[in-house]
Amino acid sequence: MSTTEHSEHSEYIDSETGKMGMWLFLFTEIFLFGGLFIVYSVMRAKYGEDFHHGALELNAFIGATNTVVLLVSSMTAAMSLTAIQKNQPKVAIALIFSTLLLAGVFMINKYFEYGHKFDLHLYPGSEVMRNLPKGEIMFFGLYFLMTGLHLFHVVVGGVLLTIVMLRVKSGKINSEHFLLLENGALYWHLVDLIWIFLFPLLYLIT
Amino acid sequence: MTTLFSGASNLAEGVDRAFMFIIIISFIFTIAIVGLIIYILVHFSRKKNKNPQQFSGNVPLEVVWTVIPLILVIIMFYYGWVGFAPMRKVPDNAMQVKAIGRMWSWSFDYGNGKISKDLVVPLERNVKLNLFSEDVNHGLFIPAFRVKEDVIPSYNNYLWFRAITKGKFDIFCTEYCGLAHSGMTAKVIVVDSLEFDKWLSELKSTGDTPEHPGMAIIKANACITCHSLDGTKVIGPSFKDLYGAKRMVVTAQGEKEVEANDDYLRRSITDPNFEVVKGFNKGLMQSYKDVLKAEDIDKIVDYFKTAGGHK
Amino acid sequence: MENHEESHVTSYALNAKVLLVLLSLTVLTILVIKLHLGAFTVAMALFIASIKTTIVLTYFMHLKFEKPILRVMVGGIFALFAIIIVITFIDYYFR
Amino acid sequence: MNNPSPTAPLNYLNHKTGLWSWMTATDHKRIGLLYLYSITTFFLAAAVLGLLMKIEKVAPGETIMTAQTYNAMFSLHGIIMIFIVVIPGLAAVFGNICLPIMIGAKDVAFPKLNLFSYYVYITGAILGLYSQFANGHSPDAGWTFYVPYSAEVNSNIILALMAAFTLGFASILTGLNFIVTIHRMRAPGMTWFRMPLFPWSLYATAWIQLLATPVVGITLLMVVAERTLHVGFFDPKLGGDPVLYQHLFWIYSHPAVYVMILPAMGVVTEIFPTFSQKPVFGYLPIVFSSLAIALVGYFVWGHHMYTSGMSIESRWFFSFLTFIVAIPSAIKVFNWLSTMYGGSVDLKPPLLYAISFIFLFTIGGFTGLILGAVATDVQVHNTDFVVAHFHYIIFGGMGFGFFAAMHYWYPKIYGRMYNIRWANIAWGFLFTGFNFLYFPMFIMGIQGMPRRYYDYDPQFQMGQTISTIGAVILFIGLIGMISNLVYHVRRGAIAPANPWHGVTLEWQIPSPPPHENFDDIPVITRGPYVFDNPHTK
Ligand code: HEA
Ligand code: HEA
Ligand code: HEC
Ligand code: CUA
Ligand SMILES: [Cu+2]
Repeated sequence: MSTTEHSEHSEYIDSETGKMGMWLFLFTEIFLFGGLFIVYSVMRAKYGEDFHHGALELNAFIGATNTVVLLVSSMTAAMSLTAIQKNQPKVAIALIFSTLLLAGVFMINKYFEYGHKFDLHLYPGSEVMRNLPKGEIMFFGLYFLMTGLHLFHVVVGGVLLTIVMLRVKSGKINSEHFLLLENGALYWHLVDLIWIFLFPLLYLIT
Repeated sequence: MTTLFSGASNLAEGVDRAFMFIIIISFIFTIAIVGLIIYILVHFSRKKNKNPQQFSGNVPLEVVWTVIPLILVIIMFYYGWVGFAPMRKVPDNAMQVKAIGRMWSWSFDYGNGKISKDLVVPLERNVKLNLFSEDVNHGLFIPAFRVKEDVIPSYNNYLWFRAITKGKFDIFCTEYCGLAHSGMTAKVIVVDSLEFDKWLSELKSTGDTPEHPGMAIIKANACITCHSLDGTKVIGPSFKDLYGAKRMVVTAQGEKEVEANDDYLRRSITDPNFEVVKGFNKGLMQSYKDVLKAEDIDKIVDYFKTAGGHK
Repeated sequence: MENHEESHVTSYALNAKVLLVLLSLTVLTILVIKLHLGAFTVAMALFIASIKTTIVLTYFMHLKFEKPILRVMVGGIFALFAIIIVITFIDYYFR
Repeated sequence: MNNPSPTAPLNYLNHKTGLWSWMTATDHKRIGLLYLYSITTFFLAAAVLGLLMKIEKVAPGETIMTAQTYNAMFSLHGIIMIFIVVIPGLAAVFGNICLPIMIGAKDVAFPKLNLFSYYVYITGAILGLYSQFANGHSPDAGWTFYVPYSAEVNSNIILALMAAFTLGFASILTGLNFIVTIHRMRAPGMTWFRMPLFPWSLYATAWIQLLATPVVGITLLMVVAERTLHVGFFDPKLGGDPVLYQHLFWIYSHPAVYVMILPAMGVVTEIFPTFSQKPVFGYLPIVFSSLAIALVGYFVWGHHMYTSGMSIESRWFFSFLTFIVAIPSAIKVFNWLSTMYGGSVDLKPPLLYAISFIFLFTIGGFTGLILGAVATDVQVHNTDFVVAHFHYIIFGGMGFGFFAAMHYWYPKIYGRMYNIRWANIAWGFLFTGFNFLYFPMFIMGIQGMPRRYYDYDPQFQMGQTISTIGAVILFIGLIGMISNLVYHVRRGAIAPANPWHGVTLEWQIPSPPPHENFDDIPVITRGPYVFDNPHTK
C-alpha cells in the first residue's frame, strides 16, 4: 500500500486520477458551450429566416477549411500520444508541432474571416450591425460570441500543447509519464468537437 | 385589508382550496414530526436509555414513507393545477383592458385613448388585462384577486378575472424594476355595472396624440431610471422644464453657470462628466455617444425643446 | 489503484482511418446542406455531427479503451444536456 | 491558531507556522480553514446588511436609508450570501477539512488546484465587494440579475457579474476536485457503500457544481456582452428574449439550491448516529435520495417562472417535477428521525442544531410545496413568502447545518472544546429570533406583501415590526455563538481525540489531525456506522 501512497505525493499524479480530472473539466466546458447552444436553438426557432440570411454572409469555404484543419490537427494530436507511448519522442514532438501549425492555420483563417467582417463594419457594437434586422443582430452576436469563445479555447489549447511539447523535449514527458500530453490532447479534441457542431450550425443554415 | 380567505374574484376559490390542502397536510406532518422529536428526546435520552438499539433499516417502512408522501404531493399538484387552469382560459366575452407598466407607474388603457391611473372594473364581468411593458420587467399583482402575471417587454402576457366583491384593492408591482419598485402601486376599484359605464363615459380621452419620437428614445434607453419627468430629483436632475434653464455646473476648471441650450444638452448626453450639474455625482451617467445615434440625440434634444422648457 | 495501468496504444493507421471517416462525414454534411432537404436539413446536419462526435470520443479520445465509468459519465452528461434542451423547448414549442 | 500549547504534538496547525505557510498551504485542512475564515467574514458582513434592511422596514417610509441604498443592499446581501457564503459554504469548509479524512486519504486528489480555487474564490469575492465601492453606484439588480433591468441600469452590474462568474469558476474546481478524490482516493476496502454519508452528499453536490455552474457562467458573460457590445441576447430592444435569460439563470440556480442543502443534509446525517450511538437508519435510501435530488433537481428550474408567461405545458410539467423532487427530502427526514429512535440520545449542541435543522427545513420545505403548486405560487410568487421560504431553508437548513458542523467538528479541528452551556444559550436566542424574524413573513407574503420592497402599506406594519424584533434577537444569538467559538479556540479545554464517540474515520486520529492525516492508511473492512460498544456513560 505504501508504495501507491508514495506515488500520489510524488511529482507525478497517478495518471488515471489526472485523466479523470481532465474529463470532468471537459464536461464543464461542454456545458459552458451548452448554454450558448440553448440560446442558439431558441433564437434560431424564433428567427429562422434571419439566421439564414446571416449565415449567407459567412464564408462557408473558410468554415469548411477550418473544419478540415481541426480534424487533421486532432488526428496529429491523437498520434502524438501513440508516438510517446511507443517511446518515439522525436515523432511525438513533430506531431505536436504539426498540431500547433494547424492551430496557427486555423487562427490565420479566422483572422481573415474576422478581418473581412470588420471591413464591412460588421462587429458587435458597430453602427452597421445595430441597423440589421433583429434576428441578424442575434445571429452575428451569437456568431461572434461562439466562435470567439471557441477561438479562445484554441489559443489556450495551443499554449497547453506548447508546454507539452517543451516537456517532451526536456524528457519530463516520456513513455512512462505522459499524463500531461494525454490531457493536452484531450483538451484539443474537445476544441475539435465543439467546432464539429459550430460549423454546420453557423455556416450552413438553409 | 387583504387577508387569506377573503378572495374578491372568481379565481380565489380554487387558489384558496389549494392553499388549504397543502397547509393542512403540512401542519399535520409538522406537528407529528415535532411530536416525535419530543418523544424521542424524552424517552430515548441518554439518561434513560443506556442501551441504544442497533437496527439500521427497514424496507417496508421505507416504502411506506416514500409512497404516502408521493400520493400526497400528487394530490397537491392536482389542486394546484385545478386552481390554476382557469386562469389561462379567458372567456370570450371578456372586456379587454390594456395594462401598461413603466418605471414606476401603471396605467390602464380602455381603448379610444381613455387612460386611467387606477383600474376600475365592473362587478361580475369578465375582464382581461393585456400586459404591456414600456421598459423593463414588471409584475402585475392583485392579491385580493389571486392573480399575478409578469409584465415583460416583447411578451404578450395576459391575465383575467371576474371581480365578485365591490371595493378597492391593491395592485402591486412584483418584479423588481429599479429605484421606485415599491412605489409602483395602484388600485383596482370594483363598482357595479351602471356606475362603471358612467365612469368610463366620463373618463377623458387623452386623445391619440402620438408620442414624441424623442420621448420614445428616452424610454427605450431607460433614461428615466435616473431622470424623472415630474420634477423629482432621482439620481440625475429631472427633465422637467429643462430646456433653457440656468445650471451651475462643475467642470475640471471649476464651477460656472450655463444655459441648457441645444449644445449643452447634446454635450450632457455625449460627455456627461465634462460638465456635472452641481449637487449630482460625477461618473454616474455614462456617455451615450456610442449608444445613441446622432439623430436620436437630436430627437431627444428636440423633445426637451417641445416638452415645454424653462418658463 | 494500480499505478502503472497498461494504457492502450492506438496505432497510427487507426488514427488515420478515423480521420478519413471524419473527413468524408464532413463532405457528407456539406452535401446534405446543398441538397436542400427543408426541415430535414438541420436534423441531418446534427445527426452527422453527433456521429462525428461519437467517433472522436471513441477513438481520438480513447473512450473505447477507458474504464466503463468514464463512458457512463460521458453518455450521462450528453443525455442530461439533451434533456435540458428538450425541457426548454416544452416552453418555446407550445407558445 | 499559530500558537499551540508548547506540549502539543505536531499537527496540521503547527507543523509549520507563519502567514506565508498558510497562504501557500496545500493541506486540505488548512485550505478548509482559510475558507472558513473568509466565509465567516463575508457572512457577517452580509448578515449586517440583512439586519439593516430589517431596521429600515421597522416602519413604513424612509427610516434609516434611501430606496436606492435599500435596493443596492438587498442585492449585495443576496449576492454575498448566495455566491460567496452558502454555495461554497459547507462543501468548501467542511468538505475540505473532512472529506479526505473520512475516506481515509492523505489529501484531496489535486491539492494545488485546491489552493488555486481558493484564490479564485477570494478574487471573486473581492470583485464582488469592489463592485460596491467602485466608481459609479452599487449594483442593484438583485442576486438574480434579471434582464432587461440588469442590462440597462447604470450601475456596476458588470463587476458584480464578473464576480459571480469568477466565484462560479472556483466552485467548479472544488467540485471537480471532490469527484476525483472520491473516485480515486478512497482507502483500500472502502467500497462505495462503505463510504460515510457526508462524502456521499458531497459527491452529489459536486456533480451539480460541475455541470450547472458553467451554464450560469456563460449566461452572465452574455449579459456582460450585452452591456458592453450591445448585442442583445436577452434585451428585447435588441431582439433578445428576457424569459430565455430566466431559463438559463434558473437552469443553474435551481440546482444550486441543492448545492447549498445537500452538504448540510450530509452533516446532520453524520450527527444523528453519533449522538444516538446507533447506526444510521436506511443508509442506501439516504444515498439514493441524495443522488435523486441532484438528478431531478436539474429538471425543475421553471418553478421560478410560473408567472413569466411560459407555456401552459411547461408550467404543469415543472410543477409536477417540483413535487417529485420533494420526495427524496421527505425520505431523508424520516430516516433521520428513525436514526434517533431507539438510540441513546445525547442532546449536545451539535444535535441541538441538527434537530433545529429538521424543524426549520421541514417548514421551509413545506412552504416550498406551496410555491411548487402553480395556483398558490401565483399568489405568493415574489412576495415575502418566498423570502421566508428560502431563509427558512437556506439559513434554517444550510445555516443551521453549518452551525451544527461547526459545533460537531470544532474539537477535531482545533483540539479544544467550546463552552457547552454558552453554546446552548446562544442556540436559544438564535432559534427564537429566527422564527420571530421569518415566520411573520409567510403571513405577510400570503397577504400580498411583495419582496424587494423598500416601503410598504401600513397594513403590514405589525408583521414587519415583529420581524425586526426577531432580527435583533437573532443578532444577539449569533454574536453569542460566534464569540463562544472564537474565544475557545485558544482558551478552551483540551479536547480528546473522540469527544462524541463517533465511529467515522476522522474520530480515529488525534485532534487536531497530523499534517498528513494518517501515519498508515487504514484498511476498511466494514460499513461506516457500526457502534460495537456504544459509549453511553
Ligand atoms: C437551500 C436552498 C433551497 C432548497 C433546498 C429549496 C427546496 C425547495 N424549494 Fe425553494 N427556493 C430557494 C432555495 C431552496 N429551495 C430560493 C433561494 C428561492 C428563491 C430564489 C429567488 O427568487 O430569489 C426558492 C424559491 C422556490 C420557488 C419559486 C418561488 C417563486 O419565486 O415563486 C419554488 C417553487 O416551486 C420553490 C420550491 C421548493 C421545493 C418544492 C423544495 C423542496 O426541495 C423541499 C422539499 C422538502 C420538504 C417537502 C420538507 C421535508 C419533508 C417532510 C417533512 C416529509 C413530508 C413530505 C410530504 C408529505 C411531501 N422554491
Ligand atoms: C445564506 C443566506 C442568507 C442568510 C443567512 C440571510 C440572513 C438574513 N437575511 Fe436575507 N436574503 C438572502 C439570503 C440570506 N439572508 C437572499 C439570497 C436574498 C434575496 C436577495 C434578492 O432579493 O436578490 C435575501 C433577502 C433578504 C430580504 C428581502 C429583501 C427584500 O426583498 O426586500 C431581507 C429582508 O428582511 C433579508 C433579511 C435577512 C436577515 C434579517 C438575515 C439575518 O438572518 C441575519 C442575521 C444576522 C444578524 C442579525 C447580524 C449578525 C452580525 C454579527 C454577528 C456581526 C456583528 C459584528 C460586527 C459588525 C463587527 N434578506
Ligand atoms: C445612472 C443614471 C443616469 C442615466 C441612466 C442617465 N443619466 Fe443623464 N444624468 C445623470 C446624472 C447623475 C446627471 C447629473 C450629473 C451630470 O451632469 O453628469 C445627469 C445629467 C444629464 C443631463 C443634464 C441635465 C441638466 O439638468 O443639466 C442631461 C440632458 C441628461 N443627463 C440626459 C440623459 C439622457 C438623454 C439619458 C438617456 C439616454 C440619460 N441622461 C441617462 C444620470 C443618468
Ligand atoms: Cu415595476 Cu417593480
Ligand atoms: Cu428552485
